[in-house]
Amino acid sequence: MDYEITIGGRSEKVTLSRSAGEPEQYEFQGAAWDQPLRVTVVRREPSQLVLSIAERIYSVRPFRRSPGGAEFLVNGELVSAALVAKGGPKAAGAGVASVNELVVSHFPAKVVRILVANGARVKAGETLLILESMKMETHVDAPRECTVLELFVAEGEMVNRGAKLTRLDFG
Amino acid sequence: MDYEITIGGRSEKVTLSRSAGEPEQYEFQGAAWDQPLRVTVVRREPSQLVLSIAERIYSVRPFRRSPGGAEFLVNGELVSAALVAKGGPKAAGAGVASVNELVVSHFPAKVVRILVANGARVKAGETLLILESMKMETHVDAPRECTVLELFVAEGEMVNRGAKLTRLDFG
Amino acid sequence: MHEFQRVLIANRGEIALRVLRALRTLEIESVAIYSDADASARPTIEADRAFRMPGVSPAETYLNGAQIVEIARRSDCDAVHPGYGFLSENSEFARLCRENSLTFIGPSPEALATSGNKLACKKLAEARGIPVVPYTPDPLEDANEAARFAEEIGFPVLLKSAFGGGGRGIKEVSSRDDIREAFESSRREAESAFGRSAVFVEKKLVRPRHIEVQILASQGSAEVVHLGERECSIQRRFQKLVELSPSPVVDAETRERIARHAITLAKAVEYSNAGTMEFLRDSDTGEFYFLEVNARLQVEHPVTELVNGIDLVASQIEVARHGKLPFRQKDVRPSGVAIECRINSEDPLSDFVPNTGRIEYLRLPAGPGVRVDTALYEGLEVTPYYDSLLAKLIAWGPSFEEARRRQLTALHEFKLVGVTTTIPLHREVMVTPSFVHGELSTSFLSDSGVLKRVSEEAQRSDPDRFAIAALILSKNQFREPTSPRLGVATAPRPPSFERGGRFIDGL
Amino acid sequence: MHEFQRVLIANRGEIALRVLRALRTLEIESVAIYSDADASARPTIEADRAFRMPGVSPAETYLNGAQIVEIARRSDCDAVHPGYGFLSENSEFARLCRENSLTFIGPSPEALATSGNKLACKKLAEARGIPVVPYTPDPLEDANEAARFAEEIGFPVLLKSAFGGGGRGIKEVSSRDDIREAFESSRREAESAFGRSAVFVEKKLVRPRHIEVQILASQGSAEVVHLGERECSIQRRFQKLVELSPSPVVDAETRERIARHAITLAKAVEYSNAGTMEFLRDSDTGEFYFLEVNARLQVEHPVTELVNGIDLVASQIEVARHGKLPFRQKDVRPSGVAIECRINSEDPLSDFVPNTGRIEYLRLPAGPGVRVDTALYEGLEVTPYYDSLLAKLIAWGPSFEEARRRQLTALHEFKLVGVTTTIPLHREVMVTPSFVHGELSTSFLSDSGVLKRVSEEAQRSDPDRFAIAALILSKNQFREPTSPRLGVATAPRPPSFERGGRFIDGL
Repeated sequence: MDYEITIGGRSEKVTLSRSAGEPEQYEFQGAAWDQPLRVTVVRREPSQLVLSIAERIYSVRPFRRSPGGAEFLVNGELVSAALVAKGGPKAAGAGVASVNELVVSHFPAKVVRILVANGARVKAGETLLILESMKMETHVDAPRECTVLELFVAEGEMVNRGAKLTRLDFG
Repeated sequence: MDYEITIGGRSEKVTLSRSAGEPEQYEFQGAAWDQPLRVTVVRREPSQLVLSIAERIYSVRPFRRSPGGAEFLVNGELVSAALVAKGGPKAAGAGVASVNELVVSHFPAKVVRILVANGARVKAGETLLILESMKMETHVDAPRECTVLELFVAEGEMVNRGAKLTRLDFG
Repeated sequence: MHEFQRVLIANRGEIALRVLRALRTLEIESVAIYSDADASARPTIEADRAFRMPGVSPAETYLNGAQIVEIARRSDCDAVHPGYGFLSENSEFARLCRENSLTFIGPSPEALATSGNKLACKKLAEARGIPVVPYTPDPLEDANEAARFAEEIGFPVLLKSAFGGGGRGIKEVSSRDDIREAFESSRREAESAFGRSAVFVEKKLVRPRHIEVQILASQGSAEVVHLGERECSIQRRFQKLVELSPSPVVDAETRERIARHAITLAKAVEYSNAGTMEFLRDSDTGEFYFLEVNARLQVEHPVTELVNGIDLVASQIEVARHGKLPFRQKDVRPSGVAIECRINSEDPLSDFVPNTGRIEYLRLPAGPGVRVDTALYEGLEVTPYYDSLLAKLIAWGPSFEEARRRQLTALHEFKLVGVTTTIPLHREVMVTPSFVHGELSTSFLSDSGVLKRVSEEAQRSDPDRFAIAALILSKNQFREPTSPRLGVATAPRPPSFERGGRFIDGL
Repeated sequence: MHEFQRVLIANRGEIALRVLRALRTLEIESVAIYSDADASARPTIEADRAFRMPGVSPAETYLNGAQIVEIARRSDCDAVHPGYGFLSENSEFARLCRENSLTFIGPSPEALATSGNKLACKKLAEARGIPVVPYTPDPLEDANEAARFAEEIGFPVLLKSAFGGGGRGIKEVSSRDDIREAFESSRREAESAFGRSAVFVEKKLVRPRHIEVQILASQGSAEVVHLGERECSIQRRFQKLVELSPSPVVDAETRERIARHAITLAKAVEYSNAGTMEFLRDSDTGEFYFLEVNARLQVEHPVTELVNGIDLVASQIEVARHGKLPFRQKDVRPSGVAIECRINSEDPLSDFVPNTGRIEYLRLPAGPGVRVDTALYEGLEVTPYYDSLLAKLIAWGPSFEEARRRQLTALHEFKLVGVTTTIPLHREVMVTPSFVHGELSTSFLSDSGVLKRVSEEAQRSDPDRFAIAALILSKNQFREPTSPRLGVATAPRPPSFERGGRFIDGL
């Protein structure tokens, strides 16, 4: 197995090898599956690849690069894939827990309440702050017991997607 | 009137002048219309301009350049516009008849029959050749009395869009 | 009784997608076939499996019955749905399916052979007292024979292919001078479209209405139900452009009468599955004349579906697998009116000449009662190899007037850039007074002056458009990629607007 | 009796487009309003005229009644359609319209004031012998009072805003410990959403079904008809996710009974125009309890439209301009079943937290019986300022099973890239055995384990996807524009594939 590929949190060891001749074809094998698959490039355009795999036809469109991999559309569905280099370290974005964790907002929102102070020790499930977006409140809770190291926002503040809210210490 | 603009075969003399201040606004006047119009740029994005004209809102999207002008989408409808430069010659593509006329295929087709020979004198409405596309025959007729100067195709031949079929002399 | 686990769709475009959706709702697997022109078409991508048919011509691909049957066998299909056109009315293909233990979703090979012979059907109808338009009872040997018969019944006449449909091979002839060229052209088109060049002459009625009855028959015509009529009078090149159901001139008594004719004919040919009996209505007498049998699903089947709340394609599959009808005549309860407009890649202002190109921008309409059957998508290349139908826009309403207004609203919402279409024509048809009053005939396009209004509308001098053009052109806001690098390495970059820069001076 | 020449649409998004379509089919001109976030929205572009409301917050824009009335007057509108949400149930706004000679397309200000007061409506219902769930008859002063009542009737209870709807301000409380925080949170949400913080306590039924009756009333309730019921039991955060009509548990006799209750209540509040009476059905006893009046068009109105073949928005406009109903009870002939799925920009796997982004790819489903109500387009920025509804997908079929299969087929066809949506959830709901058998309750999401299956599906290890990923990643076929020049001068260039080039070695 030559590569390790991660899609949607699952990693699989796979091999891909070019077959001789035309049309452009590859043989794909994965440790998780018994049978090899033949991948044929049916058509190659700048904005899409048309592939055939066991008589299923796929329109693959590029979308954007992502950490350690790429995102692309397969028949209109988004697939995020990352490559784990042979023997190398795990790619970024694989969700490895750290001791210090930065909590960011996943959406633009208004901070309606802050329920903890800097330095506070909080229990698992305790609400740290409350955001409002699209007319609904969302509670940001502590995933495990931790200490609030820093608060980056104030009550009433509007935050963008990706804005830092607080830093927690799980140590 | 500063410019002459052609859309869909109609030409109009018009003036456009920038008004002072923000938001970006223009005053438009045309010889054909009594009232001037105020054109406001509501939003400017690379892929679209949002304009307001007398409380009608237009999404304008670029499409491609055309001879002497450009094609763009106005609320999803294609508009082909050309600019006739002040005092200059009429822009190309305005459909001026010439003495020698090249007849081209407007669509990919198969030439199923050729009914005239080189040098033949034909009457208005006489069929020159017959094309087949999308399972239908299309007759290519002489628009006026003319002489067949040249035939570029043979029976049974497949032609692409824009392919030269014949050249006629109306002199 | 056969259970279908997997069905091959022997067609392309919107009808392949329509059949695919029916199979999905019946939880049956789908197998698509695709020509090289259709490798990234929607049915190809969306089917459970798809097989290549090398080449682009119909003969190499969607008319290649032997290869289609081979694919169906190889992929363990139980049945084949032929859609419309291509092999749908081909009795040899239906026979080949049967010989290979594949259920052909349509009539039997025998019923197809009879139905496809227009002259034989006319004789069957006559024998049962159903009026038919005067015609030559045998295929014509040469143009002289055609001329002789035409003079006997009086011009104008129609030259028609004895086999096949879809308007191909039909030529109108109004005088003896034109009959030779028309005869040859008709034979050529018939040969090219159906592989059979037999041609006959039929009297042309003046301004008739085209009205057809949808039927559904069980195996061997044991039970035959009708689903009311469709009026398809608005045509160009003898092909339908606008279809509606019910017809504004058909009352309950007339419907009963022509439906009875249709059912009689179906039983006469031992018809099974979905089919259509076409009639012409004489504008002077109101008399209905039987024209021909369309032994397949029709392009315009959605208007019948919307009025009856019945899925005709699913019903076809049910009949094919169980032999029986999925409903009875008393279960058919029509309600309201549906209108279909065919959106073709044709230029209504240039005699409906077809055109090809890339779909650069597409926005499909929607709303209550609105349905769009299409396989279009942005980026699709419309090729010259197959027919010019891009989409079918169907609107239902409780009344004709409500259906008409919804259709008009939807036509204004429908945006398609890249090929010239019939959309502007349909917008004008919907507001033409004779259409609004339901006064239709096969001469509608020429009689109503609608093409002139389409042309005027295209020339309309809208100040807003000139103001927008002035801004775009004078300020040179329009920018194309400066160095378009072609080839596979880069995607085409869309043009864009830029601020500043001068195209001409003065501003 | 007023003829409407021009109507202002006081809303945004899919419902503004829905009203716009109804106006077009009635040949009435439309005036849109737009916030700065909605300058290039579909209703803005498509309306006959559109007026800017500076700002993005609801308070500055779609809730700014004074400015909306000013625009309506300035543009010579005859009437205002409020859609749902925003000002649709605001009696002060309806009064302001009336004072400015504008017809408010909805109930009178007086009927709105009564209908909007949940406690008053419950009392009216009780007085007429219509069962209601136990509740505190007056708004609560503080959390202690709430706790006292909750202990009296027993936990769990719901804290609810006395005014307004849409699930905002509702908190479930299962023990005394949680009641203080819930009380404060409920008041805050109510204040933010409706400007009124009054809160009361209601007994929470165990696994009830949410069933509501659609009514249409003439001016002053002289005539009131019903259009059957909708079941909206599948909810998250007390907001509806899936709605259907008719309900699998409502038989003809029950329908008659709850419709009579609904009509009685409508007459009690002198209701006019379209409205909905909500009920809860106790799962143990089958008893129906009146819950509240929704004095507006509902989000889920399309299911009623598809089952009855009636355009509810056009009917609203007809009632507003003529005072009378456009049809009678005997004209209402329901047929078949319709199911609506709300496609929201929410992540079902993260407690339905809303998310924003740009719609990068969009393909809407279609097919027989399928309707999509949406103002989405590729390139649209989904902003955080308004609610999370992106589209409503509605499927009709002759039976529940056929409607369900069409909905499932359509959900698989629905492609949307750019924000996380509820589409994968709905796909799983449609195949969940309890849904297939019509066994629903407001606890459906937690009881059925559907979220777990959505999560498993997202993790599914499909070899084809890994094979595709291997090809794309290992061969570095994926290319982004090498020098993305940002700003207004260039359009973003889409990424593309390239042949050759190596991402890692070994191939």
